[in-house]
Amino acid sequence: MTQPNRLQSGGRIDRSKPLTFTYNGKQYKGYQGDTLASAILANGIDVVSRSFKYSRPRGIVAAGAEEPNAILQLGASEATQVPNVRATQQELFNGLVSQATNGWPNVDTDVMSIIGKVGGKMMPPGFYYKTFMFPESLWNTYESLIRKAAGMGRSPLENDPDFYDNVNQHCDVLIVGAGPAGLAAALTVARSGARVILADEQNEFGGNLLSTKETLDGQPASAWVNAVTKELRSYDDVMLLPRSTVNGYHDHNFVTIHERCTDHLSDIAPVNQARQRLHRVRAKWVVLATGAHERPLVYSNNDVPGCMVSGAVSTYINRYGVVPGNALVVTTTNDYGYQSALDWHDAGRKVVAVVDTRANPVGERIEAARQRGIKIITGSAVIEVQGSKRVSGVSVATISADGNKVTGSVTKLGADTVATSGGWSPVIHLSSHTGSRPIWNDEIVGFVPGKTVQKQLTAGGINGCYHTGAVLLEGLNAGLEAVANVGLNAAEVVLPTAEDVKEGAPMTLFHIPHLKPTSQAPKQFVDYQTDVTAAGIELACREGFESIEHVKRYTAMGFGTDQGKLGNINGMAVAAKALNKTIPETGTTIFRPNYTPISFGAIAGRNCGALFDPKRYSAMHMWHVERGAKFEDVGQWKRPWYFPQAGENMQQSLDRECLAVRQSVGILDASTLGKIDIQGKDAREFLGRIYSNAWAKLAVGKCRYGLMCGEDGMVFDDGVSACLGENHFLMTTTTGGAARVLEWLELYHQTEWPELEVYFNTVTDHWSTLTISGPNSRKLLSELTDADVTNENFSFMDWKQITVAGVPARVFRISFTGELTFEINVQANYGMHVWKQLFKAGAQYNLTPYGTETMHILRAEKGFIIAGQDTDGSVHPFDLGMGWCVSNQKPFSYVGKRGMNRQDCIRENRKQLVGIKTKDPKVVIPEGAQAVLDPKAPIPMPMVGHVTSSYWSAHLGHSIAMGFIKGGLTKMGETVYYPLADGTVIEAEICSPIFLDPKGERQNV
Amino acid sequence: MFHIYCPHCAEYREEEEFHAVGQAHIARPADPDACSDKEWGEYMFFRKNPRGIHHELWVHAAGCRKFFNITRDTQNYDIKEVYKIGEKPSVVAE
Amino acid sequence: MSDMNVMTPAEMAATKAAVMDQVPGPEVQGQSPLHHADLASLAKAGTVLGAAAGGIQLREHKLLGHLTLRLNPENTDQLAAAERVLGVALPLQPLTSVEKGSYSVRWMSPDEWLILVPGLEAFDVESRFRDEMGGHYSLVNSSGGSTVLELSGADVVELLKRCTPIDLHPTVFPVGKVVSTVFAKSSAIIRRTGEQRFELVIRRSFSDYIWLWLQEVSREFGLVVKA
Amino acid sequence: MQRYSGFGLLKHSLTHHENWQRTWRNPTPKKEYDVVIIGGGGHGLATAYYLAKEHGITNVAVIEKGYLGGGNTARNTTIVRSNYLWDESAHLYEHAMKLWEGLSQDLNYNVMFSQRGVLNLGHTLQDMRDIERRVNANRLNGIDGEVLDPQQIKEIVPHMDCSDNTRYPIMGASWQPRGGVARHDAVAWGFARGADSYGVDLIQETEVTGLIIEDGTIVGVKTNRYGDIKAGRVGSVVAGNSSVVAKMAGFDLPLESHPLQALVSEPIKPILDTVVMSNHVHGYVSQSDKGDLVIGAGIDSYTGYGQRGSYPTIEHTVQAIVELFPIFSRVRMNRQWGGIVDTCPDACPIISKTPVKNLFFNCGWGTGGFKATPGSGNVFAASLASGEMHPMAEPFSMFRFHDGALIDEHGAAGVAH
Repeated sequence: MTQPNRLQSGGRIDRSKPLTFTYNGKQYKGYQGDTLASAILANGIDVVSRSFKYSRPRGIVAAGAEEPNAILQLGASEATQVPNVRATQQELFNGLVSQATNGWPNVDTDVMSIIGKVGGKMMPPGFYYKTFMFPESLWNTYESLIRKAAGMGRSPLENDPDFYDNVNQHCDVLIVGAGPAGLAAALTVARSGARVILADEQNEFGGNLLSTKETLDGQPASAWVNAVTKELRSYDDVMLLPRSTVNGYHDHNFVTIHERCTDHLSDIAPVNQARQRLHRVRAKWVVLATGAHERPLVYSNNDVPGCMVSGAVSTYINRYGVVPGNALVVTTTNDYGYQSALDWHDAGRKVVAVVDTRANPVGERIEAARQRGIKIITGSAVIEVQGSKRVSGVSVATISADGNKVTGSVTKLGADTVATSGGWSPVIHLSSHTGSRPIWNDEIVGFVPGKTVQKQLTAGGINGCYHTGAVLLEGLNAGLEAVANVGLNAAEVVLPTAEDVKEGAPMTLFHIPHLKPTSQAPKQFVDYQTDVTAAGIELACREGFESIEHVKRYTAMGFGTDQGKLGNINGMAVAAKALNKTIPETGTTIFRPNYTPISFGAIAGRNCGALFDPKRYSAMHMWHVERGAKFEDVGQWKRPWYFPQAGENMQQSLDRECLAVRQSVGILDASTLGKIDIQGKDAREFLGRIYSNAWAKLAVGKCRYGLMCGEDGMVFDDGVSACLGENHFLMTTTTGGAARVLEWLELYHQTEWPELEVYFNTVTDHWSTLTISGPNSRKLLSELTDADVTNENFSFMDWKQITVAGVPARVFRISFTGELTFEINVQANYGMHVWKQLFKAGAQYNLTPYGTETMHILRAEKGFIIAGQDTDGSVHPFDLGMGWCVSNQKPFSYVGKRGMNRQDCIRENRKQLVGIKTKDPKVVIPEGAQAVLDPKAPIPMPMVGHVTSSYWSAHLGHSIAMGFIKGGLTKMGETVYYPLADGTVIEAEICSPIFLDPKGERQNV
Repeated sequence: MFHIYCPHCAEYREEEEFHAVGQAHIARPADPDACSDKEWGEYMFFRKNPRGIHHELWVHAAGCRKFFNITRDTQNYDIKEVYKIGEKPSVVAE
Repeated sequence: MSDMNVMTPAEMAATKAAVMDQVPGPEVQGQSPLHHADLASLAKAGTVLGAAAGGIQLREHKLLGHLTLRLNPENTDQLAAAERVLGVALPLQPLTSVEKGSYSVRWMSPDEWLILVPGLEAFDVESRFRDEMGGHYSLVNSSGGSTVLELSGADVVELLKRCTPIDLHPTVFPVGKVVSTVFAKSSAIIRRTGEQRFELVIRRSFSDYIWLWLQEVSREFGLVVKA
Repeated sequence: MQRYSGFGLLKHSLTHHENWQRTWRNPTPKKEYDVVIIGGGGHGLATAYYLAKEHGITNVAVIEKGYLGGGNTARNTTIVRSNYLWDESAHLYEHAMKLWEGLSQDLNYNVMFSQRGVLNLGHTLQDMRDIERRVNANRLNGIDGEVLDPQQIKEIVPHMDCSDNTRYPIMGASWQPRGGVARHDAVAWGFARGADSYGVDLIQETEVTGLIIEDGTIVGVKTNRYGDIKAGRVGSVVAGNSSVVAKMAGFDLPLESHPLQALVSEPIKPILDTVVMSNHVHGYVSQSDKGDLVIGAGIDSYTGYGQRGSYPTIEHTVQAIVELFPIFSRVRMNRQWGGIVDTCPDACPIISKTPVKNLFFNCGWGTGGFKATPGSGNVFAASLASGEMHPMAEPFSMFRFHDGALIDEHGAAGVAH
């Protein structure tokens, strides 16, 4: 199949490398070096989308990031679908599959367009808010229709086969944009020896120089581009990033760059290659050389396929060897607009006319057009376009000198392409990401970057500087400034001589008048992608939406995937005119990251799936895995939850594990508990200040349980601390609380009590903790140690340094199950050895591994709390019935003391932790059940507390629970009710939370 | 993302290594038990929260684990200075 | 047979800080945190994970003695005592390290140093500190809590740039520099030991995660495990 | 007030929409008002609307330093739900929910309140305990709610990864069918239009630069454009800027203003019908009528008034979304932005009298203000009208931070602190 719009020669495409691609199910040809857009245009395809509100046919308007219409679905398989790809930025590759996204049954014949035509008048901005309200019940139906109509492309339904890369970069100078300004800056900075990153969204460096026939030093500009690029590549400290969009400019010169590594190669990345890379760059200085986007003029039917911005027409001709039509009309307010006519003419196709809004334009390009015999119509504008799926002609009329009204009769010209230029809008997006407000510049008719605290320089088009010679100089100067700013000496750079094209003054005009008032004229589009028209903006202003932010929100202007790159300034101009204000009075325009959209995958990088968050393992983890443990996530730790045996359900496993501990001996991997080594002569004093209970008299060799409260008196962590030496303690914390507690200790030490001589170090990972619990635990321990572990020599709440299974160990005789228990701590490198030895020796005692769930049951039988389960940040020690763990005799007002004595904390009837015994002993109350006194009370039913812990106790043969009850400690024996979601009500009695061995005899043996 | 000079490590590090802890220079009352509920509540909860120059406490959590102070403009996020615990800021709101 | 490891009550009461030889006899084999990954077999097989180029080499230095020393750097007596024990002065400049024979010392914080010694010497070194040094300080054996990975190869800087936000350019991060920083979603102490060689001290419980991470992130370079 | 309807649209289309009236006036303020409301966001405008509608107080000015609804109303992720844990907040948010239902009709302005349901996912055993606790409390408080298992979740959100293969598998969820989303801007505009129709003066682009306080009683405000404006009572409803206004009054608040970020994908065809929230992996997402995936990020740890936050926060959020919905990996993020949220230590708002007589504050909504808009305005209006706090507002006094009667809603606030 031929490419009707392809030139025989010219452009930067490689005609020796033909490529095949698919668009809407049909195969077409293009060349290496094409974008999808240039290939589509080369093949003479006009309609690439349907507008979302009116379903109007739309064609390609631009050639870069600003393109609003050519938003296609890409992907050859379900898993590789990419929605909303801008065809102007997608390089063509062999086998590319693309699809227009809107239009039913297809983009060329769209039934919805009939509704758009008929109903369009009913859909001014804000129409949603004014209708679909009645009847209320139908809103859901309306809404689903609205949703279906919106949305452009679709998400893939299968998982992404590719991976993405995040990489941290540092540099002295980051240069954004490798056009003439960026290259000149980069060369200057690189020669000084600075560390440089040069990033450009395009596949090749050169920026606008790629799209023109300009010369530098009399040679094609590409020669200079190649020479500079080559030199830059030779420096070790220069990183060149083509196909890399600087998408976000964050605080303190942190910049993100989205590099598309393989999107130009294939549908799916080659093996072991990242599809895309997100560079996280910290730059000492940033040079923004981002150029400018040409503004289209706003005239009636300016969205008909064939209407393009002038520079894009030149780009397609000069860069891609594609002339996107046969008969061109240019409508312009400035000299630059003539360039597309010159290029079109030189490509051998017909230029019907250049229509210039200025009465007496003077300039070299105009002269050049005249020399080529191109018809120039001055003081006029294209006020309307004819055609539906392609321009068929234009209406030209003379307009007043201020551009506000049509003054003469209308002439119709036949044409299939309209190139438009309303001047340029500097690409200030990045500079506004960090909160800097752009400033309007009347001279260049555009916003330029405003004041900033970032270390940022600008050069070229972003400053409204558009002549190549001047742009190069700005680049050089920005480079010199950057070099000086990073403290280096500049090396000499000689700039090439650019052609000096003399231009006349442009006219400031955005919105072309029509014979009819704006509200009645055929639609004049401001923002193509969101179907915002000049009439819509005027209507918003008429309805009182006067702030530009209101206008944008009411009309949706700028809310498309192009963030209004083409339309925002025109929209502000239309609003300003409607409000009789200037553009700067109307407001400014704020851009947010991203400059262009980037895939979620690229942001997430490798932090997906198994690597989404670390899984922390103890030294015995592999044993648990091999034993078939089910795991529970506790913080980042994977803890054995329970160890099912063949044929067991969870409850059966738990019953077995519980009974083993109560009857013989069980073992728990308690290594995940936080452990903090505390040394210094004030360690004891420090503990006394941070825990609610007393520590002054704890002897070496002893352990004690402590509660940790915030300054508000509320419990946030607990654990046992052991006195290892007079100046040496080992604190344990909850598994999830370890890091927080360590930071808490350091906070108080460093900011409040630096005079206390104490140091804290984490040893959580250093020790494996193997807890053997049960009446046979001493026998088991004795099998593996020669030490005297009798009750006389090694009593409850003692710790000893002994050897276990040949490994030096610290053993703590503490108990969380209420049984005789030894917590064996060994250096973690030997944890697995001791664990296995315990099992060898423990077979005769039916040593049973148990997990967190059994641990929870066993401690609940004893009424021990779990911080985080039985506390929620709103309970103090007395609420927990743990007044015994509070010492108000301490001389220092410990953390939490004052807080728990506030008015609300000492009132009667606070919720207090109690035991709950169901009337039917077989019934286990669900954790989280709410307690009421009168289950028949009307909704909202007064609640008096809730269940925090609840289990079936195999040992006791009935259910047990703990929970909060208002004033519960004074309500022993009273009845409460737990109404459940399924309508049942569980009746229960308030009791002591200690269901087993209230005197603690079992752990003391 | 902030780039923060750690006064102990003596170089700039990425914000990811730090935690913001809140307003700086809130001394724990010397005698908490002598505080009224109101005074204690204000110590715990009431904050300047200024729009502009703010002195705040940070910790170099993934680095040297030291707490230190930052004076920062809360509008443009410009860091005016960093200084160690016990030192006084030289940049203050007018 | 009496247990030599047991202290008498009197001994315990007199203890200021508990010091303990935590390493068992040679009959007990220790397991490094990456024991389950069986790096030795991978090294033996010469497997290249990811791209064939194999631009990254990984080696584990396991079961070393890790000691964390805390003291006030203005206490010259203590600095002198440390130098007597280690044979080299503690590095006082932030982010620097020193080596002396099989000992290496890393600045962690103005009052904190990480000392690595051969695994069997940890107790000796700790004991010598306890003998030599007076005043307020802390010394903690954390040998079981960490392991050491050595990463080297042509692409090692590129690899680390994917793991940590630290600037690794040789002008900023010369040989000998050491930082404690974030490493993926964990943390690491990173020291440059050569132009293309780095040492990571990583925490035991995160080591499997870091091992998985390193495999994943070196896919574009290729990872070779060395014995 | 011109009534809006489909018929009206048709009629106006015949005259090319040239005859639509202003949605609200642009008045020059009077010298004195019965009530001045500082802050023309959703809450302030709702306050004005209900003052006029329910209390007949129409001599009211709303003074807004920017444009109406331009603060957090314009920047949130539009989620509406009432499944809060504690009675005090549950009643307040449910009061709001009841007002949401029927709000479009009440205002004659379609706020596009879409009751598509809200899922709060649980990924750990403790998450599930908290979910059970909250749902049970909700039901007994008359708020709809259910606990779902992964299979039931899968039926509602077929494209979410509900398998066991994820780092933090989904163990269950709470489900509030009446929850959903609303069109945020329309809420501000609808209340503004309603208030204006009763004669409330909406004064935009006007900053309150000081408070006029005599003998401990507020008597007016100073403005940058219109000088002093007298007021019988003043209500401050300025969200992230509350501490700034409090400073003018000479007191501190238990608040910190933090950046809270959000982001949207490019618009895609409908794929997610409900609101999905996960505290544990730190992400929440819904799909707007325009097709954007609207994603809420976490709160930044530092204070900030810059309407932007930290990039790692965005990264974590996006990771969470890809974790929950791996198929979105190739979908693209369009835009991110930030709001300034005023957070209270207990994650509950302040609706309160202050140390200054006749000066009332409504603030501290943190990450959860949008969903409360009508309820907040309603109870605040009642309080301003009578001079005594509405019973539903009573527990939210700023003085609870003195006596300790906090209402700790961290678990339900949607963002883990």
